[in-house]
Amino acid sequence: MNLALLGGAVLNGLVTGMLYALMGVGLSLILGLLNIPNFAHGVLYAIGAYVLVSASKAFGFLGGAVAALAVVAVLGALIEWGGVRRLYRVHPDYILLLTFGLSLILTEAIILVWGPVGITFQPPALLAGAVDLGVTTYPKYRLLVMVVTGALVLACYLFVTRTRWGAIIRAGIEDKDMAAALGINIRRVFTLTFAAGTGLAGLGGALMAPVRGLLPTMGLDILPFAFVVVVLGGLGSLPGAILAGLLVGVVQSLMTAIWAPGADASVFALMTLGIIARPQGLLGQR
Amino acid sequence: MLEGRRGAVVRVALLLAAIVVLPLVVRPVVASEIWIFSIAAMALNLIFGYTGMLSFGQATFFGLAAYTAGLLMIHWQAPLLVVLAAGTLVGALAAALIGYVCIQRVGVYFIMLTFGFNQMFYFIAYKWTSLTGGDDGLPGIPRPPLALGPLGIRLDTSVRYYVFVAAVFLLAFYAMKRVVDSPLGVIFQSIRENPGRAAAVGYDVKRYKWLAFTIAGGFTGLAGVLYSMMFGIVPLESISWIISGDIVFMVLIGGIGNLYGPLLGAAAFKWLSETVSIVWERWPLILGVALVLVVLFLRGGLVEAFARLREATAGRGAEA
Amino acid sequence: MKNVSRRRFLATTAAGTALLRAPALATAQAAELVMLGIWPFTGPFADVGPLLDRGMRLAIEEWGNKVLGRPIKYITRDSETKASAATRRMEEAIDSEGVKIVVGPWSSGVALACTEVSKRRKVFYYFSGGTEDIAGKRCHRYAFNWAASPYTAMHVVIDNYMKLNPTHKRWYLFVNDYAFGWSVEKYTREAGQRYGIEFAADRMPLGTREYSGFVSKAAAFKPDVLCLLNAGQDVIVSIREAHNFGLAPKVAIVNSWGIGTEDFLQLDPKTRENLWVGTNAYYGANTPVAKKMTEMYQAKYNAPPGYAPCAAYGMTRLTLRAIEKAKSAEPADIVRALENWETQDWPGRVWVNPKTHQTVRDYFLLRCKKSDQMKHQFDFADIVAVSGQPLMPDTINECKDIGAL
Amino acid sequence: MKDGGILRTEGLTRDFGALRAVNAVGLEVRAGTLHSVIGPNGSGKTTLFNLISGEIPPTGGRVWFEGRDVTGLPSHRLPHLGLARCFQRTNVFPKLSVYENVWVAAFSRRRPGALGFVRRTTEFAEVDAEARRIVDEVGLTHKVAARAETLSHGQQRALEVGLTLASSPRLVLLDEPTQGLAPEATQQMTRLVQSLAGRYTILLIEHKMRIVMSISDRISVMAFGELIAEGTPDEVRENRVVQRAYLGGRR
Repeated sequence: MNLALLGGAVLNGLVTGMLYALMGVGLSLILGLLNIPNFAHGVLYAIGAYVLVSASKAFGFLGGAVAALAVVAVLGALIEWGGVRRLYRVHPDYILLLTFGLSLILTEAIILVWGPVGITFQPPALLAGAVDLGVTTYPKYRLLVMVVTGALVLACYLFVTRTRWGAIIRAGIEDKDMAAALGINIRRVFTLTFAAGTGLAGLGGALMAPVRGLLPTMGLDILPFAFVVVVLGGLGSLPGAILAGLLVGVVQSLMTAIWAPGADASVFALMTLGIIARPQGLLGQR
Repeated sequence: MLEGRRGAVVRVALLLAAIVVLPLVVRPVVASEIWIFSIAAMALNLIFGYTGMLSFGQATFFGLAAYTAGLLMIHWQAPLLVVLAAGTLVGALAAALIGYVCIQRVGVYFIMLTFGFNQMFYFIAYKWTSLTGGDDGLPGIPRPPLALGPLGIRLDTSVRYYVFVAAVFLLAFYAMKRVVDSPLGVIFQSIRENPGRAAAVGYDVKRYKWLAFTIAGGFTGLAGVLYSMMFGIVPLESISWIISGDIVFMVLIGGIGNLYGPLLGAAAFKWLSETVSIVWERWPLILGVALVLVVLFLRGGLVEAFARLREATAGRGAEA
Repeated sequence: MKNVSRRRFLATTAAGTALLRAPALATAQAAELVMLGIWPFTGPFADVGPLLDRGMRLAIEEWGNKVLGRPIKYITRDSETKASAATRRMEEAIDSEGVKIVVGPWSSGVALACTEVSKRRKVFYYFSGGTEDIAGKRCHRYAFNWAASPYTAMHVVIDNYMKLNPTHKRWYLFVNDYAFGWSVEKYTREAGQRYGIEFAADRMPLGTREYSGFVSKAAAFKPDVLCLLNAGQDVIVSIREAHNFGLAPKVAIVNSWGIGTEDFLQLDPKTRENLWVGTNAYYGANTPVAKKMTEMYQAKYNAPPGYAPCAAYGMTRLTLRAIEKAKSAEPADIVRALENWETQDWPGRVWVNPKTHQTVRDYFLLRCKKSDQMKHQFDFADIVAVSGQPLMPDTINECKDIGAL
Repeated sequence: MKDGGILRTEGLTRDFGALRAVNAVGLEVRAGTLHSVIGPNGSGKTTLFNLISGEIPPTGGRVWFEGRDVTGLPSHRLPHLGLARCFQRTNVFPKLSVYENVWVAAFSRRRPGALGFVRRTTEFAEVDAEARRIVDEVGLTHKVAARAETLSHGQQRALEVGLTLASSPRLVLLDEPTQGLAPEATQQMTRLVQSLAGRYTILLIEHKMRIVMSISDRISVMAFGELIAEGTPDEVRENRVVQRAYLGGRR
């Protein structure tokens, strides 16, 4: 395991880790709110990537990424407003199954709109090619993705912990009824939080489109790992999700370098051990 | 549910009628699949419908038993009944081991644990290509004859295999009915309704949850073995969480907490994937829409739909 | 407790499904010959399905949609690149459409499941793919493999590549982890022994999109050649990633079992630099059947055919000619007509080995041209070598007994 | 039973973070008696019940039941030792029928063994008889087949007591059985509790002083998590400390 390989593996781990963290933050917001995993999170990630590919034709890469965030956020708001909202008083399992049904619908919708064939998407010209970091050469676009997702994740963290809106969201997550009793329009907070969580997934998809290419079922590859991140990080804990995201990304990447067959299985072993040893997760309370 | 004698007799008669009619309505291969997945759906219903635990990892036991049966038949030419027993045992054993860990947690964590174990075994099966054939599945699985004493009944045609599967299903259905009609049935329901109170009246809730999970694992394993002999191959998909999702789907569409719900759910799901998929490749979209509608408006599934239908047609107050 | 009796509702279920069930049971007229093309319209090979469909349709149209005076009914099913879906759909087509001839599916793993069905249901089955098992360990009397044997193919690639680059002794392999990958890797290593090539390899699932980790590992090995033994979009992604990480074009890329034209269309000229491709079919082949097929295909789809359409066309054409030779469309008769048959077809001289049902034919090694050397937009590569030698020795072929009809 | 005390606690304590909900309570209940525990809201009565019944583990102190140390035993073990409790907030099986509610509680005390789970529920005649007897005793005969969630509040409180009796206990912990009941239903419930007095030892939490004073053999008074007085109804009525605790003003 020479230095170049180790360097490469860690860098790759950080890129994937940042993506998992971004997905984890979005999922954690929703999970904290509804106390169930959003099974449609993966397909919303995929829709973000496809919207980027279409929108970037007209508005360029940046415009495409913003469009991805917006479209998926609106979609998330519709899902919460149209379906999830009716189930708050019902057993949470039914909200989970609603999102599972939606993931089926949206995956097929992608195939109907964009076709079943995988699309490869080139990063914008000025970001193509690799840069020599001394230890190893590394694609410029991936470095950008790492930095951008890092900034996004930090922004989310600060928003939730430092701003008034963030406090309202955390109150809603802590105790819906109490927050409503205090006069917070809890319905609007839920819709916006759900939209923010899904929007982050859409943006994650858009940023990863040039790295991983697009396939209608690309969401299914990422969803299990996003669950691991959220559960390991601790339900509803954003810092936990960020830490767990990076941890899972690097572990998976290092395992790929050391013993590739065991890479994926090891991530789930990590989650299972995590739940048993420390149920509330690395930084969670509940 | 303690019910009157008359209702039970009618239902069993209808079930036997369905077994006879089904292969005339759909292809024998699909009819067999309906009863195979009915067993798996009944098993999940025991955990989810009766005991209140939503498991998203039943494919773990379905797949493990299918692979076990396949390997026994390919490498040691094991006879049919041995394979059925072995698959059921492996399903139950795996469920006992995994179940013991999963029941330590409740709610979201329980769901995630069952999902996590499912993914773990999926990736192990994916990578252990020498044993499971990896992505290509484990092909070349024979259908050993059914040896009843001296006479060995061959099962090579799809109709003969249907009769065999239907027979095994009936035995499994009767066994599940006995479990549900036994004190276990009402104890599991009391745990679903109110685990705290179930403990306060003297039940070790974790032990009974574990028992439900293990029993369900055995039934799911049995279904896995029957599935492995269907097409002569154990596809990797049989241990993927997609199958777990399908089984959850069947139980919900059919109607949870009721012995006949999962059968209706399995029939509806398999019929959709058979007839509609030829007409429209995007048939899973219909599944998604059906699930969303059930979750939002008809949480009792088909069973509730028919009950409402009958009430509407039978006019008000016709029944108690 | 509402004593709900369910007499009516189970009856309504049974009646309801009776109305809507699958198209009528096999009442196809005896005259009509039903041919099934089972192709991947979804899953990792979703982009190849339509191309295969074109190839088969082209051959049937060339025959005026009938053979021995009987109209041909060409139906397709989606294999979803999944063994379970393919077997269920194949069995359904046999039951409800009376299919006797099956061509496809494309993925070697799925083929191993389909060949089981064809054996059990005794239907004629033609497959084209990289796994050696169809004409090897899992051979049976009703199944044939159209593509060159991986033994021959890998020898053609390595022998001719080493002739031009004798110093390239360090090869790094990307192997898709399923039946196809295992076969081509086994014979790449076997063919490379003679030249003392040092191999290192990584296995990844078909459909992998994240190649960065593997490219970093390859770079650390300091290889002379990055040898791609993967398939579908994996080929495109790994070639691009090799360029992104600065590994290529300094290091040569050899895609030993490639599909050629369709991949070249997706890669821009810069990423085709120093790219070598071994393939079962290149439209540049100068044999009568190849030229005619390329004209027909280009006229219809204004692009030359790659390996996929040529394979579907070649298999269907050979099957139709075998039916005419046998004067019968019964699977057993087609099998006998094909066995030990030597003839001129796609891509040239073709011989069907009666003992293993392997179609022995030429295999191509191409080298991509630099963009300034290209005479026209589709002039992607030079044919470095075309050969059907060396044949796989019977001693190491695992098809010991082809079995009875 | 050492000195006639069916239940004895010593220094029983429970902290919730900084709050000491129960502070070193030493309680003794004599067999066959109806022993009430009274005290203002938040005085730790229900927490005391939860500590005794194993609902929550104590921070300190010991609990003996029939001379046996049951401190910290999980709640599902106690019914089998003869101690059963009912809850302040109705805690039944909503979707099961009244009959099934009581049946499942009655069945838990039987030692079925492995084979026991093979026979149908309808084949346990003695459990069926026991269940029907209890349903009659708590006055829900006319509602035997109704789902628990369809019962009125009063009927659910009766079912709550029924579930407790179904464990055929020797010591019954009743946590405000008359809570939230209309006067007429309170009358009924009080008569029911009195009818139990002879056959079971009862530890009762009750707010309505008129009922406590009329049916209790002994009364323990709690305030701020501590036992401040104990004695016969008359002794407690005269006790100045109790009056001050009830009439306000800190001790």
